[in-house]
This record gives sequence, structure tokens and C-alpha cells, in this order.
Amino acid sequence: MSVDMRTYLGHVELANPVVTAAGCAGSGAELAQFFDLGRIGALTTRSITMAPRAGRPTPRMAETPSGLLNAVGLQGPGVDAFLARELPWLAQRNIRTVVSIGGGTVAEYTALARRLNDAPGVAAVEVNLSCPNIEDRGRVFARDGAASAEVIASVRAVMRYDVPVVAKLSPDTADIVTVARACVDGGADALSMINNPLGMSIDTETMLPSLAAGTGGLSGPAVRPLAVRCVWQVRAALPTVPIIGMGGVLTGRDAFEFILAGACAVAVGTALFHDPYACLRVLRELEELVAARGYTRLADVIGLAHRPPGATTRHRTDFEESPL
Amino acid sequence: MSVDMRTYLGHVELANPVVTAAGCAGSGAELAQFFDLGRIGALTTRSITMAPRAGRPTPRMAETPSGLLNAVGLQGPGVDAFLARELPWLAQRNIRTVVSIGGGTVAEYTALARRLNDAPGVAAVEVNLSCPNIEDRGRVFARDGAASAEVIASVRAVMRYDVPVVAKLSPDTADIVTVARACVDGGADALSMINNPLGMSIDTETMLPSLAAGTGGLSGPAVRPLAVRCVWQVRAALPTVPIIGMGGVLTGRDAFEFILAGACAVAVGTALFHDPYACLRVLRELEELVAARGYTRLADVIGLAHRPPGATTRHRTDFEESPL
Amino acid sequence: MLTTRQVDAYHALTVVAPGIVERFRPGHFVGVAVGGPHTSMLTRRAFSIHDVKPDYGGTVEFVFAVNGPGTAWLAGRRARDTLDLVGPLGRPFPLPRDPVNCVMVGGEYGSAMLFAVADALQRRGCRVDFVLGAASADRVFGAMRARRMGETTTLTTEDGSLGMRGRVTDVLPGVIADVRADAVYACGPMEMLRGVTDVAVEFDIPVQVAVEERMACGIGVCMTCVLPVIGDDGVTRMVRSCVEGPVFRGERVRFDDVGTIPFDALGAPGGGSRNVG
Amino acid sequence: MLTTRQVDAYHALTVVAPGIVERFRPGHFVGVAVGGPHTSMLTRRAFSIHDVKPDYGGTVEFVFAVNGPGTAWLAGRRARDTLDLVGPLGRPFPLPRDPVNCVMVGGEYGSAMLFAVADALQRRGCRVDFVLGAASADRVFGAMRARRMGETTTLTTEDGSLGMRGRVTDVLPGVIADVRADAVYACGPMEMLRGVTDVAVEFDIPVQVAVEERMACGIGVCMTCVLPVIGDDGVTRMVRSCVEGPVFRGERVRFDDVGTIPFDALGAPGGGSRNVG
Ligand SMILES: Cc1cc2nc3c(=O)[nH]c(=O)nc-3n(C[C@H](O)[C@H](O)[C@H](O)COP(=O)(O)OP(=O)(O)OC[C@H]3O[C@@H](n4cnc5c(N)ncnc54)[C@H](O)[C@@H]3O)c2cc1C
Ligand SMILES: Cc1cc2nc3c(=O)[nH]c(=O)nc-3n(C[C@H](O)[C@H](O)[C@H](O)COP(=O)(O)OP(=O)(O)OC[C@H]3O[C@@H](n4cnc5c(N)ncnc54)[C@H](O)[C@@H]3O)c2cc1C
Ligand SMILES: Cc1cc2nc3c(=O)[nH]c(=O)nc-3n(C[C@H](O)[C@H](O)[C@H](O)COP(=O)(O)O)c2cc1C
Ligand SMILES: Cc1cc2nc3c(=O)[nH]c(=O)nc-3n(C[C@H](O)[C@H](O)[C@H](O)COP(=O)(O)O)c2cc1C
Ligand code: FES
Ligand code: FES
Repeated sequence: MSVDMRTYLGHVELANPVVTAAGCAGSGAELAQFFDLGRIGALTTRSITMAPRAGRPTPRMAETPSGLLNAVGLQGPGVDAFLARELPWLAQRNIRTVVSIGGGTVAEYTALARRLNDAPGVAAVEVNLSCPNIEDRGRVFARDGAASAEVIASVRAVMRYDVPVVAKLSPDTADIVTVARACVDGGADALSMINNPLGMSIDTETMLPSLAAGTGGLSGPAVRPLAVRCVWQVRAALPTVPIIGMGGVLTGRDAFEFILAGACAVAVGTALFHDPYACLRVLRELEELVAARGYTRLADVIGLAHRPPGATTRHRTDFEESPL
Repeated sequence: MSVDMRTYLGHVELANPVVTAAGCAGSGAELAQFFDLGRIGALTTRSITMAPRAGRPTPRMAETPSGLLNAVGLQGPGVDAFLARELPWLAQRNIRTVVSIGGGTVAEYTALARRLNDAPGVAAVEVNLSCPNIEDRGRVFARDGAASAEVIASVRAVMRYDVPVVAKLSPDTADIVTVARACVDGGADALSMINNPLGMSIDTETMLPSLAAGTGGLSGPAVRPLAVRCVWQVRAALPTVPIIGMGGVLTGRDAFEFILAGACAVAVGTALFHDPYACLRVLRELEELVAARGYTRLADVIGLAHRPPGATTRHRTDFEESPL
Repeated sequence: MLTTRQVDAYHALTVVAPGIVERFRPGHFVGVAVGGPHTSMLTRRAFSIHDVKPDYGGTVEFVFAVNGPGTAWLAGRRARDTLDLVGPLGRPFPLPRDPVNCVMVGGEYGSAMLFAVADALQRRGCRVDFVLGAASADRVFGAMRARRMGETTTLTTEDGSLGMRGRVTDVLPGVIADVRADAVYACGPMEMLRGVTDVAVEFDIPVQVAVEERMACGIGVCMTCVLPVIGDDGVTRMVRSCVEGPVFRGERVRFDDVGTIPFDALGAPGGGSRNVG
Repeated sequence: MLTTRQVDAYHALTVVAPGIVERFRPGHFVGVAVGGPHTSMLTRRAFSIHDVKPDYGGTVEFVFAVNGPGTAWLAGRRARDTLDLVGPLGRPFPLPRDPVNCVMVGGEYGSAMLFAVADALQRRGCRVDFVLGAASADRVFGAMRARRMGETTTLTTEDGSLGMRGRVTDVLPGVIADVRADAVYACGPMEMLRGVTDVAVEFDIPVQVAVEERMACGIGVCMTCVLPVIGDDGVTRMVRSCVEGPVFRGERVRFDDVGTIPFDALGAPGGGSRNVG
């Protein structure tokens, strides 16, 4: 039994819910050596910045229990080189591309959105709100609803109407629902969560931080419970807003957890470092799990864990398929 | 070479820095069957509440990668039974006891502090701020500096001057330093971090949350990078405030990470579930690590990872021991 | 670890553990670390002790079904691997002083722990009869041994592949009546324990059940393994099945309310306060 | 996996991996998953390929020192265990067209990857000489094989327990002069590669170095393994050692600035913006 895996970010249809996480798929070309990127829902780029960035000094990574700390610092070629080389490469191959953008000021995000406006092949724009706000003593935008909403509103205002704007949230906040709601009120068409919570490890040999940058972002299965909780809370509060769930997805089971919590798409990040084929494997495993539970459409299981414990699950096989 | 492992919570001396984490050592009697509780720095009680509490329904636990979700819901006998039976049992055995308290209103915390005031054998009071504030739509006190400070100030005001008040913080906030500073300004003599961040997992068989309560607190090595980061940030901002570090300590190496980040004591929680002897093992391993690096006093390595990368570490063996 | 064997749907592991054997009494369980060093699986898995033997200073055998990643890892252990056990844990079965007639009721792998109990009972001169059941023949554990030990042995399977088609509770009343049972000992799924308790209550004979709740520690410190049990004073408390159980008097367990906090339990929420910790 | 062996301070694992052997060229490395299923260790460990053989369709051998939990786990593998490898990864050593004189410089386990290079060079008619060094005799890898393959082999140890007391850079100038070397190939600790590069630059001969940086992915997508390298256009970029390396022309690597972002690197922080991601 095959499952209709199509899913939607606003009006944009994805062939299936498995996408890459921002900053975890290089420029696309590296992964393309392992599998056909056209077979996943979408590729998300690293966060593109206005100027080229050299990033943070090394060591940039440290392993933690079931997790990975990274402090890459948005190394990248800058928007000009991205538009000149990386995006056309993806567009030529018809790879659905979500472009992630990062900035230090509202103006920078807005300028980036403007640059992307005429570029062909942008399926959606994901706004990485986990960047420090230079105008507010380096406080990360994502901490705070108002700061996040300001960025989103400005990006939404300049971005073409048919390109969804996705707000990417961080768990490092007092209340994810408040930030999510502010972003949606500010015009976000979809939400994506979670970006890496801030972590740290110390090398007990050198008795110094393991990362040159001191702190870094924590990813991998260690953060999955935080991520599932965020998706769950936001879905409960804003049931109609599409959510891209991510954080520690290694298998189809993990992806299913996010779908059941309310995500309509699932991003794979750190898992790619271990298994370059992870996206296709996750997709296959997810489809098998959905099918094994008697469903023929992914859409029917999104958010299913929110039903009251006693309620019976409606198996779509009980019904006539309605033509979509 | 033996190491002087003494450490201080305000004016209270602990024989060594290893304590149990609140809610992870039962009433003490359970662990006492495995080792002499007098040999650890202190035992922290579960969070004591005014009334007896039956807690949350089961399932109350779920395993996650390198982590554990729990939703016990502060099950306990209430302060009367605690003072009548559990505290005297500990006091008779001269077990240094940190009493954790939890409440739903500022008044409840204050009333608890008053009840503890005349009780013998309270080495310190730890205020569990991760409780929902009934008067503020169930928002957890620890999210917010002002709410936390109000609780701490009230507890400090009624508590005997010679009993340190420790504020226990949660990473589920926009800025741990803001909350920490508010607590210290409110009168906290020490800080303890981290309490469990809120997490969730979904059982993909039943397609429902694994825990009856839906969400639960995440503990274990998965959260250690978050915990070390919190300790690091607070130590950097408030270098003179004693910190009890905790979150995922399984070994002496893990405890050392917290000490290097700036904690003067380290609590062991989830590790006790796996190894009832964990505290003594962690203590021994920690002492060995400190000694292996040429130090003879724990005090000399607290916060050592904050030195600039190039700086040489001063080995206390280079100096004459000064009588303390 | 010493040996591994497979018994129908189950795996059995025998481990050298003299310290555990020394203190073992029937009904005890062990906490087994799974996954090896640097595993992502933090909690020990609980298994009832099936058998202890004096070989090699003392060995412990437990029987398990593969259920998830922890038991899958255990099933992959080979002879001479080492295993990290804590135990014996829990409160064992209370044994009667007098030589009475006892029916042992086991469901699925729950049967495994009953043989040590039966052995102790027989040494006290008790008559022992077995009722073992499972979903299918390969999931009935210990039928042969029961036939050797028990005066009678009745088997049930839900698919009828062995013994009577049905559940242990279908045949239990008949057995109790036939053997004039004075007491029942039961271990198996919660649903079965509830049924067995109902039957025993109907016959007005004592029933001891060994329950199974999710456990994070097994030593009484984490408070995750609770279920509502009525105390001697008539008050329902959420008690820990690891240290106050896993063996309880069946009629004291509020089976219908397992997985809830009964409104009349000590400390049940009234003010609606809710906590993370 | 096929076989395991211990060579002085090192372990060597030989794994059946026809897919890797097919595409192997000297200088390639593999990414090895450690810890087994449900491990808490997420990232693959990188190891240079020491040797490939045609047996069993193609085997790969790598040599490693126990350094932390991942390598400790690998050291515990036994014959016939299976291992999860990704590879071949990285850019291999460029080989000269002409039959020139090459000095192979290896430090610690870094020597292991040089023999495949030497083999390829010899097949092109190059003369090959070895300079191998380490802290102590048991940490010098491949001295015997070097003696068999190389025209000359010079060994150094810091404690003088084998060969000359000192470092490879102490003897390298002499060897280069003696053999009239046209090129140097080096693999070992960064500090050594820096020294070797300095020597080669002094003699004005090309030097190819294989560097080692902490890697999370090994396939070019994570950006954690970067170091400052000067491009053909004279601009310093933070380049990935996994896909743009690990082999670089020594004089292009800014060894003094490894672990920093040189102020003149492309995209070096000016505005002081700082990011988590
Ligand atoms: C007192 C006691 C005695 C037991 N005796 C046996 C026995 O003799 N043979 C046997 O096959 N099984 C027995 N069980 C059940 C056994 O503990 C579980 O099957 C096992 O823990 C599942 O682990 P897993 O990793 O395969 O599954 P997972 O579902 O992945 O386990 C995840 C977590 O949930 C816990 N858990 C899952 N299922 C159970 C369960 N049914 N009971 C308690 N904890 C659970 C695990 O301990 C672990 O912490 C017993 C349980 C208890 C409480
Ligand atoms: C291209 C390349 C080739 C290598 N070839 C060999 C070889 O042939 N033989 C050998 O013994 N070692 C080699 N190393 C080093 C080897 O990868 C590390 O010793 C190993 O990763 C340490 O893992 P661990 O779990 O024991 O240590 P840990 O320190 O616990 O490792 C933790 C994390 O840090 C990374 N890490 C730690 N040390 C290093 C290091 N020196 N280089 C890169 N990553 C590191 C690990 O991959 C892991 O992600 C090579 C490294 C690279 C980059
Ligand atoms: C090395 C690395 C680089 C990342 N870079 C970005 C980035 O540029 N922009 C962004 O929004 N998120 C970035 N992230 C966060 C991921 O997109 C993702 O939100 C997070 O890692 C959780 O998913 P995972 O556990 O599957 O990796 C990065 C994560 C990693 C590990
Ligand atoms: C089962 C369980 C119960 C807990 N109960 C409490 C509690 O009553 N009060 C409290 O302040 N913290 C409580 N905690 C949090 C711990 O004290 C500790 O802060 C946290 O678990 C991190 O440490 P660990 O990873 O070593 O467990 C509890 C944690 C667990 C796992
Ligand atoms: S399992 Fe921890 S108290 Fe029972
Ligand atoms: S290791 Fe990931 S880019 Fe090089």
C-alpha cells in the first residue's frame, strides 16, 4: 500500500515531508553525489548572509551524549555568490529549495529578502531568527516575540506573495508559543523549529571550553524531546499553521514523532553527518510506518497525537479516497 | 596526593562538592541501603510541598536518547509528614540536608520556609522555581526574573539568617543570567542549575504522548551541554555567587566539567537511577582527576575554564599551602 | 555472563552473580544495564528472576521477550559477555506458614518467576497447581516444568494452539474449585492480574500478584513506578511498585484506576496545581 | 569486518569493503561509525586508509591509536564483527607525472597512509625515501615496511628509543640534500606538518601535506573542519579539510593561523556579528 506523502507549506506543495535542515546540506552539490536531491521534499540552504562570512575559529565541533555542539558561525559565500552560483545550480536541477537567511539587523534580513525576490527557484524563505541582534546588545532575535515579529513582518512585506515566509524558532525562550504567535501575527506563513539551543562542553584535559567559540548550538537526538515538545505546544495553540519539525531526526520513527506532534514536514540535519543517505532512508521508513498503521495519506496523521487518549483513530482506509 | 575537597554554600561548609539532586534520592533511606550518606557533601530532598501530593498519573517516565523524561508531579507526603519523619531520620544520622521546597504561590513558598525555620538539620533551603504560578495562569516562576525574585525575597525574609537560600533555575527562559541576577538581587545566597527543561516524546505505536502528563522534564546526559552553558554564563556574570551545577552527571569527568565551568558543588540525579553508588564513584573519580592535574584543593579549580586560552594554570603545588 | 538460550518466543540469560543469589527470595527482580558503554539508553531494564543455581558461586537466570531496543540488545549477547546487574530488588512473595493449596497463575513471561515460588511452597508442604496462559503456544513459558512440578497444570492460549482456547481467567474458577485452593499467586499482564484477582475475591481466598509498571530506578528513589493501592488504614496511596511491590495483595490494588490518580487517593489534586518536577 | 591486529601502540582493522577499494586512491580516508546501535556517539571517526587488498572482493585496512571513547570502542572489536564505513573520502595525493625523487615524512600513525602513496610513486618510477618519527619507539608506525620499500629510511624518536633522538624536521634537511629530493609527502601532527613545510620551502621543493582537523561529517556539509588556506588567487579562505583536503600543498596552509580566522581571510569578521548557527 502506497501512501500519499504530499504536504504543503502554505500554498507550496512538497512531494514529501522530508527536507534537509538549514546549514546541514552544504551547497547541495556535496549530497548530490550520494542521492538525487529531487527525491526529497526540499533542500534547505545554509543561512545566507549579505556579505561572505569566514565563520568562527576551530575547533567548531564537539560531540556530547547523543548530541553535537557546533559553532560554525554561518560561514558562507554571501548572497551575491549564492545567487550567482549555488541557487542556479539547484534551480537547474529542479531541486525544490528553501532559502534560509540570516542577518544582524532587521534591515539586513529585509535586504536579503529583496535580493531573493527576483531569483528563480526559491520555493520558500526560511528566516533564521537565531542570529544576534546587533542593535540590541547581541540578544538573539528568536528569544523574543517582538523582535522576531519585526523581522518577519519586514521580510514578508518585501517578499513575493507566492513565496511562503517560514519563521525558524529557537527553544531558548521563555515561551515558544508566544514567539510563534508573534511571528504568525507578523505574517509568517509557516514555522520551523527547533534551531539549536545554546550549549557548551569543557575539555577536562585542557580545562578549557571544547569549542573555540566557547558556546555552540546543540543538535542531534539529545534535543529531540525539546523539539517535539515545541512542535506539540505550537500545534496545540496554532493548529492551522504549517510547521517544519526538526531536531535529532535519525530514523523514520523519529520523523513520525514530529508528524504526530503536528509537523507537516520534517527536516533532517545532524543525521546527514552520519549517514549521507539519511533523507531517503527516513522518508522510506516514515512511509512504511504510516502505511503499517493503515493510513494512505500523510495528511491524515499530522498532529494525530493531539486526539484525546480514548479517541479511536480514523483509518483513512475506512473511507473512499476523495480526489484531492 | 589527597585533595582538599571542602566547598562552601555561603557560610555552610560541605565536606565535598558531591550532592544528590532534588527528587532523585527519595527520602534518603532508600539510598542509605547502598552507602553511607554521611560521606557525600549533602543530600537534597525532593521538593517538599505544604500538602501531601499524589503526583501525576502513570506512565511517568520515558527514555529518550541519553535522556529521561519524567512527570512525577512532586509526589510527596507534605511538609508535616516530612518534618515528623523524614527530616528527623536524616538529622539523627548527621546527614547534611538541603531541603528543596516547591509551591504554587509566593505565600506557599513563604509558609514552607517558615515551617522549616525551627526544624533542626536544615543545612540549606533550595527553592524549586520550576513550579507553575497558580496566580499567573500557571506560568512557571523560573521563566521570569521578577517572579523568581519575588519568591526568593519572601523566602529569604523569613528564613533564619544562617540557613542559605539557594535558587534553583531552569534553562527554559530567554536569558538565564537575567533570572540568576534577579534571584541574587532578591537575596539568594547561592544558585542551583539546571532543573529539567520541558520535553516530550510520542509513542509511535499508540500514536499518543509517552507520558500520561503529555510533557515532562528532561534529565540525563542529553541536557548536560545546556547545563554547563548555564553554569558558565552565570559564573561569568556573577563570579562570586556559589553555584550548584547539575544535569547529566554520570562520572567524575562530568562533575569536573561543571566545576571548571564555575560550580562549587555538583548534584547527581538521574545517574542514581542507574547506579545507586553513583555519588561516591563520582566523588572518587573527581578527586582523582583534580589530583592528576596537580591541584591539592578543589577551590583552586572552580571556574578555571574561564581563564583566557593562553593563560597558564597555576598549580597549587607550586605554592606553600596557606592554612585555611 | 555465562550462557544464553532461546526458549520458544523467549530468551533466557544466565549470569554469574553470587551477591544476588545469596539474598534471593522468590519474587525478586534484577535491574539490568543495557547497551554497553556509551549507550544512549540510560535506564536499567527490570526482569524477574526465573531461577538461581549454586554453580560458579551462584547464577541468576531471567527470561525475556524482545520488546524494544534494550531487550533487542540483550538478545544479542553472547556467551561470556559480561552484564551489569543490580539486585535482588523488590519485595518477594510472602509465603504461608501452613501447608496450604496454592494455584500459580502465569501469563506470558510472567510464568517465569513462579517456579521459584512454587518450589518454596512445596518445600513447606504446600500443594501446587499451575495455570499458564498466553496468546499462542510459543508464548506460554514453562509448560514442561509446570507439568513436572505441579499436581495439575492447565494451559490456555488465545488462539487455541496449546491447551484450552481462551484466557487463564476462563479456567481458573474450575481449578480453584477442583483443588480446593487456599491461595493464588499470579504474575502476568495487568489485565490478567485484574481478572485473577476478581476470581480469587469471588472465592474469598487471598491472592498475591506481581505487577509490572514502568520503572526508571527500581530502588525506590524516582517515584515513576507508582500505582494506587489501598493501605491497611483503608486509604489509597500512590505506592512504588519497585520497593513496596512488585508483589501486592491483589484486592488491595485498584486495577481499574491504574494509570490515573483516583480522586480519593492521598494527595490527589484538588487545587489543580501542576508541576514539571 | 575481517581481522584485527595490534602493532605496537596501534590497532589495525581490516574490513571487507569492495565499494571503497574500487575507488581508492592514496590519501583517501574513511568515516567509521562507532559505538554500535543506540550509541550516544553521533559522529563518524576519520581514519586514513593504510592499505587495500583484493581479498574477499576488496579489503581496507586502517591503523589507529586509542584516543577517546570512539577509538576505545573500535579497539574492542573482534574478528567477524561488522563495521559501518563511509568512503573513500577526501582528495587523494596528487602524483607527479615524471619519475622524481620523493621523501615520505610520517609522524606517529600518520605514517600509515604513506605506504600506498609510496607504492603509487614507485610504480611511476619515482625514488622513495622515508623519514618516520614519533615520541617513542612503539609509536613509530611502519618502520619495517619503510625499510623494505624505501631507498633509505631515517627514524627519529623524541626519547631516543629508536633511530635518532629528535624530530623528523631535525633530520629532514639532511635527507632532502642527500637524496636530492624533488618533492615531499607528509602526514602527521599539525606541528610536524608545519615544520616539514618550512623545510621544503627552504629547499624550494613542493610539499604535499595531509592535515587533520576535527570533522563532524567528512563529506563537506557541516563546515566544522576548516582551516585557512591560500588560494590560487592569493586570497585566504577557510576551506574544508574533508573535501578540499585533507591533502594540501604545504605552503598554501597558514599553519600559524590554524584555529583562528586570519583577519585577511575572505569574510573575516569586521562588523563583529556573531552567530549561533
Ligand atoms: C518488576 C518487573 C519485572 C519484569 N520482568 C520481566 C521478565 O521477567 N521478562 C520480560 O520479558 N520482561 C519483564 N519485565 C518487562 C521488561 O522490563 C520490559 O520488557 C523491558 O524493560 C523493555 O525494555 P526495552 O528496551 O526492550 O523496551 P522499551 O519500550 O524501549 O523501553 C523503554 C523504557 O521503558 C521501560 N519499559 C518498557 N516496557 C516496560 C515494561 N513492560 N515494564 C517496565 N518497564 C518497561 C524500560 O525499562 C525502559 O526504561 C518486567 C518489568 C518489571 C517492572
Ligand atoms: C582525515 C583524518 C584522518 C585520520 N586518520 C587517522 C588514522 O589513520 N589513525 C588514527 O589513529 N587517527 C586518525 N585520525 C584521528 C582520528 O579521527 C581521531 O583519533 C578519532 O576521531 C578520535 O575519536 P575518539 O572517539 O577516540 O576521541 P574523542 O576525542 O572522544 O572524539 C570526539 C570527537 O572528536 C573528533 N576528534 C577527536 N580527535 C580528533 C582528531 N585528532 N582528528 C579528527 N577528529 C577528531 C572525533 O571524530 C569525534 O567526533 C584522523 C583524523 C582525520 C581528520
Ligand atoms: C553544523 C550545523 C550548522 C547549522 N547551520 C544552520 C544555519 O545556517 N541556519 C539555521 O537556521 N540552522 C542551522 N543549523 C540548525 C539546523 O538547521 C537544525 O535546526 C538543528 O540542527 C536541529 O536539527 P538536527 O538535530 O537534525 O541537526 C545548523 C546545525 C548544524 C548541526
Ligand atoms: C525523577 C525526577 C524527579 C525530580 N524531582 C525534582 C524535584 O522534586 N525538585 C527539583 O527541584 N528538581 C527535581 N528534579 C530535577 C533534578 O533535581 C535535576 O535538577 C535534574 O534532573 C538534572 O540532573 P540529572 O540530569 O543529574 O538528573 C527531578 C528529576 C528527576 C529525574
Ligand atoms: S522505579 Fe524508581 S521508585 Fe520505583
Ligand atoms: S567534516 Fe563536515 S565539512 Fe568537513
